[in-house]
Amino acid sequence: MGITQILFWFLTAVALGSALMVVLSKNPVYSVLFLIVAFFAISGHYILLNAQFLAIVNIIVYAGAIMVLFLFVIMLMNLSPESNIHKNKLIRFAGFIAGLCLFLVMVAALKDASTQKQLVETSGGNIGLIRYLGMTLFRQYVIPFELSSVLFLSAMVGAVVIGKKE
Amino acid sequence: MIAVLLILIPLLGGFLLFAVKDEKTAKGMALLAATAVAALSVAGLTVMNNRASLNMDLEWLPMLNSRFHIGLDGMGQMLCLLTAVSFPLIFVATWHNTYKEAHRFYAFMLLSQAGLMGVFLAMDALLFYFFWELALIPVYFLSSIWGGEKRVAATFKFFIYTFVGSLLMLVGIIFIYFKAHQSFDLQSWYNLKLYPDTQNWLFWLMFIAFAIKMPVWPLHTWQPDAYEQSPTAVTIVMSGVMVKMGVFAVIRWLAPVVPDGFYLWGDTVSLLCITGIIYASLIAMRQDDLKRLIAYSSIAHMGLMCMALFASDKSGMQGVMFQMFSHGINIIGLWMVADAIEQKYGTRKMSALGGLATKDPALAILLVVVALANVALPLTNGFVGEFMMFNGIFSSAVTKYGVVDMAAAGVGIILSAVYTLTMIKKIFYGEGSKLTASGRPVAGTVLFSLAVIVAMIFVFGIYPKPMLQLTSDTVDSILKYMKTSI
Amino acid sequence: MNAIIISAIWGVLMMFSGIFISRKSVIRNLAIAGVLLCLVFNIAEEHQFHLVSINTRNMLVFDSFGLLFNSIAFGATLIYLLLSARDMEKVGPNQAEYLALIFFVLTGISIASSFNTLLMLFLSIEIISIPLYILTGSDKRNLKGNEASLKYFLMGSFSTGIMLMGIALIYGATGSFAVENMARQINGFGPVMMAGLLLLLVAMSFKVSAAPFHFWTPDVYDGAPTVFTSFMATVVKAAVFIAFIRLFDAAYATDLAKWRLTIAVIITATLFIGNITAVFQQSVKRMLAYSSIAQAGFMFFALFGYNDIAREGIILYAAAYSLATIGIFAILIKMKDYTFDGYNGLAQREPLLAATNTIFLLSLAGIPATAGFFAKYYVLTAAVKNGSYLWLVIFAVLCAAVSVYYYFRVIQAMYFKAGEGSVTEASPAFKMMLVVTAGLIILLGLFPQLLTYHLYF
Amino acid sequence: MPVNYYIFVSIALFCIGVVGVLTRRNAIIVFMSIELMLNSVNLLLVAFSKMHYAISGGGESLKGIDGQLFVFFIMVVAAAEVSVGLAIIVMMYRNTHSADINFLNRLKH
Amino acid sequence: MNQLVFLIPLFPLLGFLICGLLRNQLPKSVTGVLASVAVLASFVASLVIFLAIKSSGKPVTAELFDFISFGQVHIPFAFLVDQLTSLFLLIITGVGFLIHVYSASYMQEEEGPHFARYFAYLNLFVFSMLLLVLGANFVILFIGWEGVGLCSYLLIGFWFKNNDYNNAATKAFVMNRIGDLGFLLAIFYLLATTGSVNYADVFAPATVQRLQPATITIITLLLFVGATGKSAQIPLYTWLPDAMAGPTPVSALIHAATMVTAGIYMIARSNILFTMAPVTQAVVAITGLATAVLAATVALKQNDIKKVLAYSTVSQLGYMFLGLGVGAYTGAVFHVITHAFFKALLFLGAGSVIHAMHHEQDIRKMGGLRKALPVTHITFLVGCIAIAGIPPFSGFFSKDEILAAAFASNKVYWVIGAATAAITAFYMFRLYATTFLGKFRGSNDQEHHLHESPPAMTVPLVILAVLAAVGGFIGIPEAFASNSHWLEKFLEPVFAGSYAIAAKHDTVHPAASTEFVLVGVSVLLAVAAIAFAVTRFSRRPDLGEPEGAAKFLANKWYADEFYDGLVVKPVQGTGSFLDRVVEKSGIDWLVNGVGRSVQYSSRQLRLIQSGQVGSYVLLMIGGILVLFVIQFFLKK
Repeated sequence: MGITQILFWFLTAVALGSALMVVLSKNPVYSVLFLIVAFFAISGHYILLNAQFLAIVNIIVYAGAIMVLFLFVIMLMNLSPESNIHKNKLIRFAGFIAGLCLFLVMVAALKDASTQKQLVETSGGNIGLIRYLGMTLFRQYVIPFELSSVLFLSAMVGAVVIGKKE
Repeated sequence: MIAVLLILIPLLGGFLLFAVKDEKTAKGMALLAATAVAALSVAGLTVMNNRASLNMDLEWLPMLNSRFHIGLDGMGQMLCLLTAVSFPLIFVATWHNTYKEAHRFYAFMLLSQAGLMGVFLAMDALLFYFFWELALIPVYFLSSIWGGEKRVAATFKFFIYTFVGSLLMLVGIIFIYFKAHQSFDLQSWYNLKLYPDTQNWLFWLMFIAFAIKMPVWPLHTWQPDAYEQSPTAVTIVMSGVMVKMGVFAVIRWLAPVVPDGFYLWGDTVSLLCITGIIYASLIAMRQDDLKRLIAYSSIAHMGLMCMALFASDKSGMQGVMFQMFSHGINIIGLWMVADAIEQKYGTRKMSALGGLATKDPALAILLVVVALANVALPLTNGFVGEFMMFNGIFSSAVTKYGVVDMAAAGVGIILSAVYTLTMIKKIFYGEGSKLTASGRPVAGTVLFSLAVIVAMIFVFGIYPKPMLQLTSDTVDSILKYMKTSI
Repeated sequence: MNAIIISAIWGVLMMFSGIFISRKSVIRNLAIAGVLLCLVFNIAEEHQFHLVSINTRNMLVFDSFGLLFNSIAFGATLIYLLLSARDMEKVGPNQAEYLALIFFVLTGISIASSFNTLLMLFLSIEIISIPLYILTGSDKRNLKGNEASLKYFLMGSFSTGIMLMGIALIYGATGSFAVENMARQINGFGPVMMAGLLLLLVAMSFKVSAAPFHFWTPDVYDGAPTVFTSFMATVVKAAVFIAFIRLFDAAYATDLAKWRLTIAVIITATLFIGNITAVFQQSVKRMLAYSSIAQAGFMFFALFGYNDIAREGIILYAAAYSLATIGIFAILIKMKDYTFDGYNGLAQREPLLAATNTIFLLSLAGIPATAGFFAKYYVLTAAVKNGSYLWLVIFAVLCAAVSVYYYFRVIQAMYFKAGEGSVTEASPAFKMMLVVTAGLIILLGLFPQLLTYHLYF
Repeated sequence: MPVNYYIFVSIALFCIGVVGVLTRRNAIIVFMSIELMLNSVNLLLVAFSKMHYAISGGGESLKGIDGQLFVFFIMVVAAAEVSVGLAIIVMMYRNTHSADINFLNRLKH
Repeated sequence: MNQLVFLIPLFPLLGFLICGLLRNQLPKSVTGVLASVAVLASFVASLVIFLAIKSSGKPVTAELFDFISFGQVHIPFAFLVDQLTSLFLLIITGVGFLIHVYSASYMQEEEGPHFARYFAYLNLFVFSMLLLVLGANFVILFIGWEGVGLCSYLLIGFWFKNNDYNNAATKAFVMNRIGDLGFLLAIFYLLATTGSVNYADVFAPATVQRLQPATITIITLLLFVGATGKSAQIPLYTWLPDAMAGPTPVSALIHAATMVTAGIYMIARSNILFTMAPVTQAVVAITGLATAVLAATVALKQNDIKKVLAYSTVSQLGYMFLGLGVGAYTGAVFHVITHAFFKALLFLGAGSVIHAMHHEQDIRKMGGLRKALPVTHITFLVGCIAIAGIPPFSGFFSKDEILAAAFASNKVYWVIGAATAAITAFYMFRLYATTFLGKFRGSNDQEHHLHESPPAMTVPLVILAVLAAVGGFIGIPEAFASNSHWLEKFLEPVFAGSYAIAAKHDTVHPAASTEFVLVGVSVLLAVAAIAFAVTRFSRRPDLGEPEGAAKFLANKWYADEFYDGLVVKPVQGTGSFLDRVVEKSGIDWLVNGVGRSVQYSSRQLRLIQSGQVGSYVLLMIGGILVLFVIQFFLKK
């Protein structure tokens, strides 16, 4: 089994493991850190898939900006790892069961899909490269690009409206 | 022309009245409008009795292929006459009653008349449904605002009950609309041939609405409460005219459209009707509240009509037509007396009354006549109708239990005699109670309306021919459409 | 396109107006003017007049359906602002920002009514949702507002996640986000496509608050400032439905049979939960929240019986439902007490308000001669037309009967019960506006073709 | 790599996120779990884009690029959502001094 | 001639309208005279018609207008006067007139309006009765039929202040209604089978031959049910004794002379049908006989003067039905006529007595009235002799004819009939003796005020007495003098059809010799009974409370109690049960139950809106799972 496989399995393991830790760990700060780890793992996957641009953006935007924002907020609230931060046992159990069921059902639904024999072009392929992405974005996807500015505007206004002290 | 005016005058009059604040003027205008309508419908029967004046067909919903098509055949004219005549009588009879915000009251009354007229006039299923609902709304407000102490609950029950029915009917209408190649036109519905097994369930989808309106046992429980709680003027509209909507609808919109279902379920419905007749009569015997007694007697009578309807026999149908009018007239008379007594003595408990015959002979005589018409004594209009209906039931071609049905329903005649005479006895005969001791004769307006009613009772009772001829053609055509699909 | 551009620009304009203009009334009128402008230019676009000609690269298509709905949405918003804009002052000081956000929502709506790729759908939904999260929480002191906005936000973004998963799977199956592709390869990789569509369905159902994904609705509508509840319960919800319909045309409709049962289940649940739960409510506001769920159940029929009648139906429904609900909310905002008892005896003190309110309620209940009747009529007709599932229609009408129960409780309170029910202040202009709205409802109730006509010509 | 692997991995991540939403009471952590869900979707999209690229025969073809662009947009939206979301959470914290999603429970039934 | 036919019912109708509408304006004298004149006028008209028919021998018909018509069925409002009708016309108007005159003074105490009301009712009754006999088809007959029922209701309850009277009135009306239902059914049967209700069509031989025997039997039985109601036969007879609540002249006119004979008229009218239904005839005969016996036995122990007469009426009606049952239609009609005379006479006599005794009706408080009321006494005695069947008084002939026919058809009938005749004689003379013989037993002031009634009352008594005495000579049996039976000849055309059929069934009249024997026996029995009764009761009238069998008879075989327990109580019970249980806590409970259940489920369902995001999401996930299952794993 080639290097790709090994990397794939390794990254997957890391991603899933840290994702689980995000959910399980008592202390919010740990959760954040584990989440960052998970994002790194996912970025690793991107690189494996030769989607360099996304990998970088993922690191910068998510692991960088967003997660830092999270950390700030958590610090600002200095939430101590109280035990009651968890729901009562029953709900938690139900939650796990539900999540498991969803997983099983979706897997069961998709396992015998005809995608089985479809392969994913790892490495190679230049669609992940920034210049092609850029060109498509500003040729093909200019309208959504522009309109997403509205989204940002509203988010900005919103943040102001809500955050502003009277 | 006349057709549309029959709807427009009360409609506009009603809206106009909301503006009028003064009570006297409101009364006057209401009476004026009602009288105008009555005059029109009479004119429609006599001088202006031609297709042009009795029909109107306008573009309405081109995309749904539904038209504002109204028209009057014999049955329509008869029922419009009933509607048109009853309202002025009501207004006159209740002239001295006082209502808070009287102008609103009369406005709603006229609106309900407009709705009723529309129901009887509509030749387009969607239009029919429109008016079917619209007739309900004003009555709902009338009863809920001006009714007795338990009015809100009772009226609401009545509303919901009928509303459920009409919604089911709407589904039926939509279904038939597609079967009829997206047409609401009455004629195209008549020409329709539906599969018998479709008709079996479609019948109930439509019939339940009408059964509730009539009402057919066991869907009747809204009625006594609603009648008891509503102000009598409204009760008169309900039991005098509104319940006829059910019978009318079965004749016009059900029987010719789903005849197979009609025949298939005929016996079932007849059984329900018989049960209802006897059941209601027995209960009526035990009522002490005058209004409830009349309500139950009305249930019994409507049951008989429904039954005769399902005999789907020429004489039966004719009888039903005639009886729709007669029963309308008679029951109005009974309610008027009930109202007059309640207004004067402040009670409807018959046990608290008595001896009025000495206090108020005129009222007594008039009521006795009306009551006897109600028990279908010969030479009153009641007899003609019931005779023909019974004959229809007896010699019905579609059921093999005609004789049994008739005999069973006949028990109703006997029981009706029992409770009617008991009512007369309790109210008018005997020594009289302290309540009635101080009584003075009722207002002349009441007597006048009653006198008119009594006159009609005798006229149509002794010489029913015109009325019978009026509806004869309708019956023939209906029966024709029913026959063709056997 | 006109609508999108103008509403977006006007949003920015409102943003800054807060800084430069101090007079609240001016800001208000500015906003009203903006909506009016949107309306005008949108109608102009219906008649082939474009401000700027932009090659949307087939990301957006502007057909009569979408444009007609835009007009309705703008019209409704116009009435909404005329009736209730003044009441925003009660919520907080940032009136200009609120209005700006509303304009952004309008932008989102105009995108939703004309999207042609899942990307645009996703963006439009987000552009609609994010301002609403904020508006819900705009009354910062009010803990109910906070709770509502938190719940709305969390569950909203959760549903976004689901939607994205669905889109991803669809992409996997079709290799593109263009909706026409979905139709073309409806069975791309069999289950993958199916799963994608299902998740998308779930997400959309969440947005239109269809059971069992409706749970956010009552709490959010209840907790949000009534002014904004009015907006999101009406225009927004209708818009999402329009988006849903477009999506449906593209994908599900191509083999509807496969989806009938699922949708039937959703409809049944929605109608049942919405109507039944509304019966017991004590607060009119919350009752309206549940009733909006119930109404969503009816709108779903337009998807169920998918045909041109359904399209007319949903247009009509959008108009009728929005007008009536906006009217009711406009009066509710002015009520001193939001419970049913708060309405007791309103007819004595405010006959006009009571009368118009009655008309609105009758319209919601679907009584003939009000727009609500034809709305229900059309969607039910659409369902009956394709024959099967008549039981569903019957169930629906029975639920409609139940709905009469709680709508009429308000009427009973206003007319038949004695009490101190009264409103804070009702200006003549306000009353005038109410009458106009009621008039529109009656008009549509008598001649629905006034609206549906524009679908074809 | 078979694409199914990626499908299942991202579904797994997605479900873990769901479990997080279900089991945690801290608003921020719930929100983070949602972010996790979004990221799983991103991974899936990228995988699919490469798959379609593979299907189209690789080489110079740009088939499948739109998948990656979509991811880009998802990140944009996510960022916007985060800003708003955190603002809301902070606002609530200001009023209640708690980030517990069940702390406020006035709206029910 | 036809105009006359219209006039006959018209006069009383006018009388009714005038008296009724102007009752407050017109003085008593005017109304009394007016009403009487109205009847007199129609009597004259009837007389003319009668003579015309007697001479011409062919019936007169007159049609006013089409009453009810649908499809092929036409029910005209038409009159038919043949021999039978003309006879009844005479009785109704004749006796009616006398009773009007009598009433004018009998009702003097009533004040104006009520006096007028009384005469209005009487006129209305005469009108309806005339309609009944004039009608040319069953529907018109039915109209009159119900009309007289109504009048009897109104007149029994004339003194409406007394609720017992009202109850009696209601009872009468309802019982008649029960019979009427049978009548109606019969009419519908005729309509269904023959397609018409006109006598002319229905009784036409062609039609009759076409009918199934079974059908005829059913129709006739149903008609008979109607008759039992109107003519107070078992099982519907109990209303008649109670009907005595009305003013005495009313009892004389309605409950003795005319209305109660409507049943006989109806059967006689449709004799052809009955003759063709031997089963029905047997039923009629047996019912009639049973009624005769039962009523006679009850009459033995009654102490109310009017009650005795009432039961004797029932008994005599039983005789008439016996006659009809054995096919002696002439005999029945004959007895109707004579009975009209002597029973009206007896009632009016009783009225005169009651009048003198200040509304005392209990014969135990009377006695020895022959001195105080000579005219009443004589006339009453004539009446008693007539009803007892002592030759040559009228009762003898008619009763004898019926008995003879009964003998011819079945010996047992005759035996019972004769016995009953004896009982009749006995109780009639018991009544006579206790009332007029012996010494006075009433209170003193009653004794002081004892007085013979005014001429307005006595004159009719005398006239009726004469008729009761000689009325029998219109039908002298063949056995006495050949073809001297004028009545039979006169009625020949009406019953011809039946007799033709009967001839086939060889029900021959008994030979003259046997008939003499029979007559002898019955007369002897009667005489013996009379002798015993007079000797027994003139000295020691039974004043004590009856015991044993006597008590049983005095309580009318407990018939009323029987009906009360068997019918009235259960019906009322059911009514209350339905009202309280089935309606309130049954159907209505269910209806409201729907609402309640909605409320309840609402209260439960809203709980899933727990307000916690966690549970919401959980439920959403559940929903997603369900949809997945439906979409992927169900649809296979």
